[in-house]
Amino acid sequence: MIDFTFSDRDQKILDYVRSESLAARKYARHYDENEHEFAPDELPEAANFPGVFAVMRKPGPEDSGPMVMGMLIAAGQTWGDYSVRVRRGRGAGLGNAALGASGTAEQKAKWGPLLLAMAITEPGCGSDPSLVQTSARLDEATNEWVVNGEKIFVTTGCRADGAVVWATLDKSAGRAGIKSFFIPKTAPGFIVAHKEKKLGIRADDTAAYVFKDCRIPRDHLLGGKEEIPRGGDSGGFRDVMKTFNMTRPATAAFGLGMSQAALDFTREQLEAAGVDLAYGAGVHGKSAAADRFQRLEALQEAAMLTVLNAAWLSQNGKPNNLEASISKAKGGGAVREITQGCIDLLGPLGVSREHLIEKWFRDVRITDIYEGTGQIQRLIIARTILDYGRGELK
Amino acid sequence: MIDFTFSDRDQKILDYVRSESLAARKYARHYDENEHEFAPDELPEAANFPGVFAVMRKPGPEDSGPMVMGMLIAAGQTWGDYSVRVRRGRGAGLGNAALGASGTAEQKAKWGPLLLAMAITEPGCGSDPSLVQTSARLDEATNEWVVNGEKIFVTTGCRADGAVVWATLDKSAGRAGIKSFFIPKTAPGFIVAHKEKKLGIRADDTAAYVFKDCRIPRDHLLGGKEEIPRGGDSGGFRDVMKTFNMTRPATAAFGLGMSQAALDFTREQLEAAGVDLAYGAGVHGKSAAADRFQRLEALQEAAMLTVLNAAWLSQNGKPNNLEASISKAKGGGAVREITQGCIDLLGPLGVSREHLIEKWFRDVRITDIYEGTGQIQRLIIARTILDYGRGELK
Amino acid sequence: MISFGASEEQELIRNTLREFAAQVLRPAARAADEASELPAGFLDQSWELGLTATQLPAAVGGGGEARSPGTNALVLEELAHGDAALALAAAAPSAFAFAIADHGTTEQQGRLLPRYCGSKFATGTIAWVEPSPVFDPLALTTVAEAKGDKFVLSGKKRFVVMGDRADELLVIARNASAATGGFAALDAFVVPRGAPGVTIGEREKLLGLRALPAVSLTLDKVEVPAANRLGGERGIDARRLLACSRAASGALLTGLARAVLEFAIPYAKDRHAFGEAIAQKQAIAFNLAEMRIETDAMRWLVWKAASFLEHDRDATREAYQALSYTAERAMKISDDGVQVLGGHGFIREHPVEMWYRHARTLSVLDTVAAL
Amino acid sequence: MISFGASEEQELIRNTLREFAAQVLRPAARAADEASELPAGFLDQSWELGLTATQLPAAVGGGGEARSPGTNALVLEELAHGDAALALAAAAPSAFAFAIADHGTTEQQGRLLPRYCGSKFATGTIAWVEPSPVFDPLALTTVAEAKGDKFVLSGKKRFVVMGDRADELLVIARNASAATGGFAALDAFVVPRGAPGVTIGEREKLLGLRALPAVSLTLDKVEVPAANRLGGERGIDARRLLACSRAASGALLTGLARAVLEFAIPYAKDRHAFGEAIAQKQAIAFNLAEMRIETDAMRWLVWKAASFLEHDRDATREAYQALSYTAERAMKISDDGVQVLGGHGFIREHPVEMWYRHARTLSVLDTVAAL
Repeated sequence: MIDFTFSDRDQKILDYVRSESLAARKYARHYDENEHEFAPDELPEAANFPGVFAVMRKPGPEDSGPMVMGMLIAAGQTWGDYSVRVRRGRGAGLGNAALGASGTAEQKAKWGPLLLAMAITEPGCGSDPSLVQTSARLDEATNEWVVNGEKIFVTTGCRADGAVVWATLDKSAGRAGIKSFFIPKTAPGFIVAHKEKKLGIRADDTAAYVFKDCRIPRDHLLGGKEEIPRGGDSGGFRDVMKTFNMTRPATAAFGLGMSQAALDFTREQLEAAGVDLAYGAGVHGKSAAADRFQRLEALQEAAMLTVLNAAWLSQNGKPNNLEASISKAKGGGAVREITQGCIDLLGPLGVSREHLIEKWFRDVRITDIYEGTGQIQRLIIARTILDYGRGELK
Repeated sequence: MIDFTFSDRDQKILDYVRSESLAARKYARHYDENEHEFAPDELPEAANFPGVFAVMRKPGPEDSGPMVMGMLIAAGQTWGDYSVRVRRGRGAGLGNAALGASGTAEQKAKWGPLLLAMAITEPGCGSDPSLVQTSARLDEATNEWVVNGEKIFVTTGCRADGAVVWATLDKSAGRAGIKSFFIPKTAPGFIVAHKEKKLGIRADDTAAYVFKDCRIPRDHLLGGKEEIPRGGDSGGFRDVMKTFNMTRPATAAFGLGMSQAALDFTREQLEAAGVDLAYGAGVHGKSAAADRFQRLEALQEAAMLTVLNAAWLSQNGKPNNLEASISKAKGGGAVREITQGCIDLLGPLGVSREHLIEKWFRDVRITDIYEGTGQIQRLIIARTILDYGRGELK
Repeated sequence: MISFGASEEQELIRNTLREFAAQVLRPAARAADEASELPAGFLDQSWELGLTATQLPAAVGGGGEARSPGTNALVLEELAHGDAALALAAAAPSAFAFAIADHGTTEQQGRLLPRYCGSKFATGTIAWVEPSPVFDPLALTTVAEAKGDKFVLSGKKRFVVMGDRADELLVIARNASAATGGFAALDAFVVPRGAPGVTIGEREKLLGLRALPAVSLTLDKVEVPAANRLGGERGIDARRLLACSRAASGALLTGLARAVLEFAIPYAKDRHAFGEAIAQKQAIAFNLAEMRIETDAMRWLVWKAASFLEHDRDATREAYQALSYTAERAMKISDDGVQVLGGHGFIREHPVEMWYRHARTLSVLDTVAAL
Repeated sequence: MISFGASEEQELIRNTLREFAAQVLRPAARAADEASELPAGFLDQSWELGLTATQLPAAVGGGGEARSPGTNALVLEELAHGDAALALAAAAPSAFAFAIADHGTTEQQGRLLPRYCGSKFATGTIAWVEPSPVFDPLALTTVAEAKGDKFVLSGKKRFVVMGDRADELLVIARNASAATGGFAALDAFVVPRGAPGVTIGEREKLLGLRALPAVSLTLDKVEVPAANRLGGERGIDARRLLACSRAASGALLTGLARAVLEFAIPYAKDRHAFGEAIAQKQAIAFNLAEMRIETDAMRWLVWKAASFLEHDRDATREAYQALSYTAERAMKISDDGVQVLGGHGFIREHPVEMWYRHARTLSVLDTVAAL
């Protein structure tokens, strides 16, 4: 049955997450201005926050499902800050998602507890996997993979215990040659080159890696399939796509948590200044500020609903590849427009670093870029609705 | 010297054009609702309007130049109505422009006085000339061209004395095979199939032609060059491009005359209802209506200025191919947004046929379609700024 | 609980309506628009769907199914996917009857609703829009003054859908005795079309939705018994009434936008230029992707408002968002649809130019439907 | 007469500035932004261009060239093409001096302007912006009360550009004795930075334009002689002052947008994905075309406002259009610029993320420059 209301458990959870996020928000500016530092795994406030599932009853049939709640919680957390958490969950890296999607049972058991980053992008290739230059060569003598190459934009790359790395067994094979490997930081030849200096999410840990004759045991190939399939994509590539299927709505939710924070701050400021933001009247019953603000709120709502739809589908075991891309494309664009618009309404105060809104404006900008840019998402959407293959729509 | 003010001659001319257009506007609704009729070449009011150049002194150095004034006058005329004129100028067809651009001196002298339509588009081809199916075969015996094919969207096609028609001498030669021919209505096998039924500019005369073994003398090929150049475009194609160089800013001006009419009507209505549309205050000193209206006015201004720039360049013998496309692309998009936005502000009254604004909304929609769609213009602009050829950017 | 899942019964209804839209509305739409007339027999045909009666209380002879704005959102989207003008005509009885069901006293329901449960087509209409360039549904010039056990209504209305044949008009007016303005001042009165002082004006000529009969209306000191004040002493929940209309318009606009998208996709795949299908150009393909993204977003906003209404929650905010968002996007999508077709989008051989007019017309008439 | 033709002299100036921007501003911009400091010696270097003195009257030692907002539009576009933060710093003396030249009495010009014709860098500043989430330049809380032959100023200002080093502040305030509000109520007073009651607050920390020194300012019953009321009895032409600032911001935003476009073009041609340069994808190519279209439109709107100012015509409307349009488009263009670069647009190795911050910052500070 179509329903867009929260059960009181849903509501309690979201309220709890907000209070926790609010506590974390106090530290947001510090770690933005001091980007070389890392926020601690536990803030002093952690003691006051036992964690949401410690305080909540088990979900019942009247409560929203886990994937939908996952998106709402994700947005609730970035509403506090993108990077700083009262208590940082371990094993929350994108690499863990990849491991979950394509590792063997044994590999999952062994490496699951670690914090794993995901290393895909290279200086020379944006979103085109066929350009991956990082190579993995099997050394029959030692039964090891020898990895060479460079990776950039590795999220949580500095703090991670290791990374799931895309490397090709045979450049001539294009996508088909690409496999995912687990490489621990301890592996010889694994060099963390530097932490990237960014527009936003500065507290976040985004690293550049270099692999120089980096050696790992043969069983570190995720899934274990060494052969290169004739034609079509390799397991490695498909698996990562699987991962993206889970992460696209999540990244949109991250961004929308911050744009929601911008909207809440803007409403607060405008209402305090006496601007009437009440709904009901048509355009001729409104001030310019109310009109602009309400359009931004509708956009936020629209984008968040596409995220929840993508989550709800996978929660119900329905295919959601199209909807995952829709939510990512919609969210990525919406957060840009919303944070830009809020600052426009606040004027000079909006661009002062005495408030966090200028930071949210910077932080959300990554949303439409990582995990597949808005352009890539539109390619996926267009190919799906036009029933086109990669060759027909480039 | 950079100057955006009008001399008083400029102003007098524009005022005169407006008064003439206002007289024509009285008939706009009738010919919209009765699309099978044609507005007469002279309205009863013609007697009161001797014509702008009859009443104006010769231009001096302090006055705006002819091409710039031409654009302003064009917009001033469609401000009254797209199709109805107090006195319809003869020889104002697009075909006349083509003749002027590519005809021989003799051809210009002979056919210049006629009203010539321009027949390019075919049912199967939009803006892609290489798909032109209409063929011209030389009958050595009679020294005649034999033309076969169909043309649609022929502006002033019913009233014209003849048309400049694109036909190919050799389909296998692609663009290079395309030539322009003058075909008089009197030619055997020239069939005016029907008048198109359209969204807007219904009073306008847009025809569909059929050529069935249509025979014309050999000297009816514009420019007279019968050979097909090896590689590259044919004269015919280049000549038409020349024509477009003159017509793109003009078509944008036609549209902007109507969007200006929509803005003027909207301002009138809103001010009568007590909405303050004064400039000066920032967003927080405005109502939603004023804010939205002023954005539309700025858009109108911006688009019109790109038109004047394109005209000013050619007036000063400077290349304006890029700027012509910029004005067409900008104008085509602006008039859609402006007329849509005005109706949004007027609400229910805006969609009633008791006012002309709903007609302007329909009429302007052609602007971004004919004379090369907005997409085509963007291709031209992109190729120019990227220094790409047709092969590099498709 | 957040759920995007329509019930099995809703799926059934949606499929029925989808078929009805494809086989009855779509084929008749163009001719109806050119003739500015409803297709003969259309109202009776759509009446047989029982859209209104099903959700009216058993006590008045209805199907007794729960009022479901959610279901109605599905219904309106599908109808508008066929044609928005005909959809509004088919939905007119519900607009009136559901308003009575939601806000009327038991007496009023017993008196007014049975006609809508019968086998013969019947319709009333809601008269809300007024002739002003700055019309706002909360600031009405039509006034109702209490006079003994009567109310006296005076004012002008415009775009009264089906007003040429509706037997009863639900006139929205400002209660002269109301202390404050806004929602609290709004009242609704059931006015028989024949009541002295009621003048049904001429047929409205519109940009789009030409097939839909709509008239202007003048109320000159029209006296109605206090019993005709909807909701009696309590009056109406104006927030809900407005939210129902706005969400309904949102559903119609969503269906209209989806129609454009689903027409543009095969056209763009079939149409060739410069050596390939125009759908293979990123500019066109991304445009279609954008339409797909937005029709989803539009639908979810409408569903959210409907869900709030279904839970008897205040949906003022949600319905406003649904309407303003769907209005803007439907306008853009139909506009882009014309552009995808190019010259063919401008001629009346294809439905796209009509949808462009429908979108602009529908999105400024925000109080003519209800769900 | 409508003319888009810059004079030969203007072309000369434009080329000089273009070179200066490319060789001095652009190379220093990133380091200055990261350090939140102006490059050492930058102000003296830019002073040598003589941007201010040239257009000041010969009577006060200036170059005696006619005040030309048109020329200044060219100048500001080129400077911002180098870097908007440094451009504002370089333009600060003009903002103050031109205001005195446009609105000051002969006595005031003689007293205040000679410093701006010397060989040593000197600057004043305009203090207009106030700390309010609903700041409107026409509705000021800073008040000036006449008291004998003095005026008493009280209020708070924000984002006073170069306020950390300006010797004179031109404080815009509401004249307490003004009958009406709006433009008519605005007055400008020359306040020495040392005047009792003036507190220069701390350095503003901004989203963008970080290299540009800006401070907050408190005026606590600051007494200034009536002689410091700009324009004397007559006061100022507030419409012109505001129009000059808005047009100036528009010129800066145009230069910034052009910088994005000209950076994005070679990048997109050089960067490859899926077998071709990303510039060969229509989605990217059309985006670049859009940027090109809009930078033209932006410039013409600014030029029109400048031309009106040059003819001493009221340019309130034109300047408002120039600012609102350029602000919206510069924001979009810099945003799209980041998108064209993808991940590389998000890191500080490339200037695009800085331009994105500059655009957002500059476009909400609409009264800090002048032309």
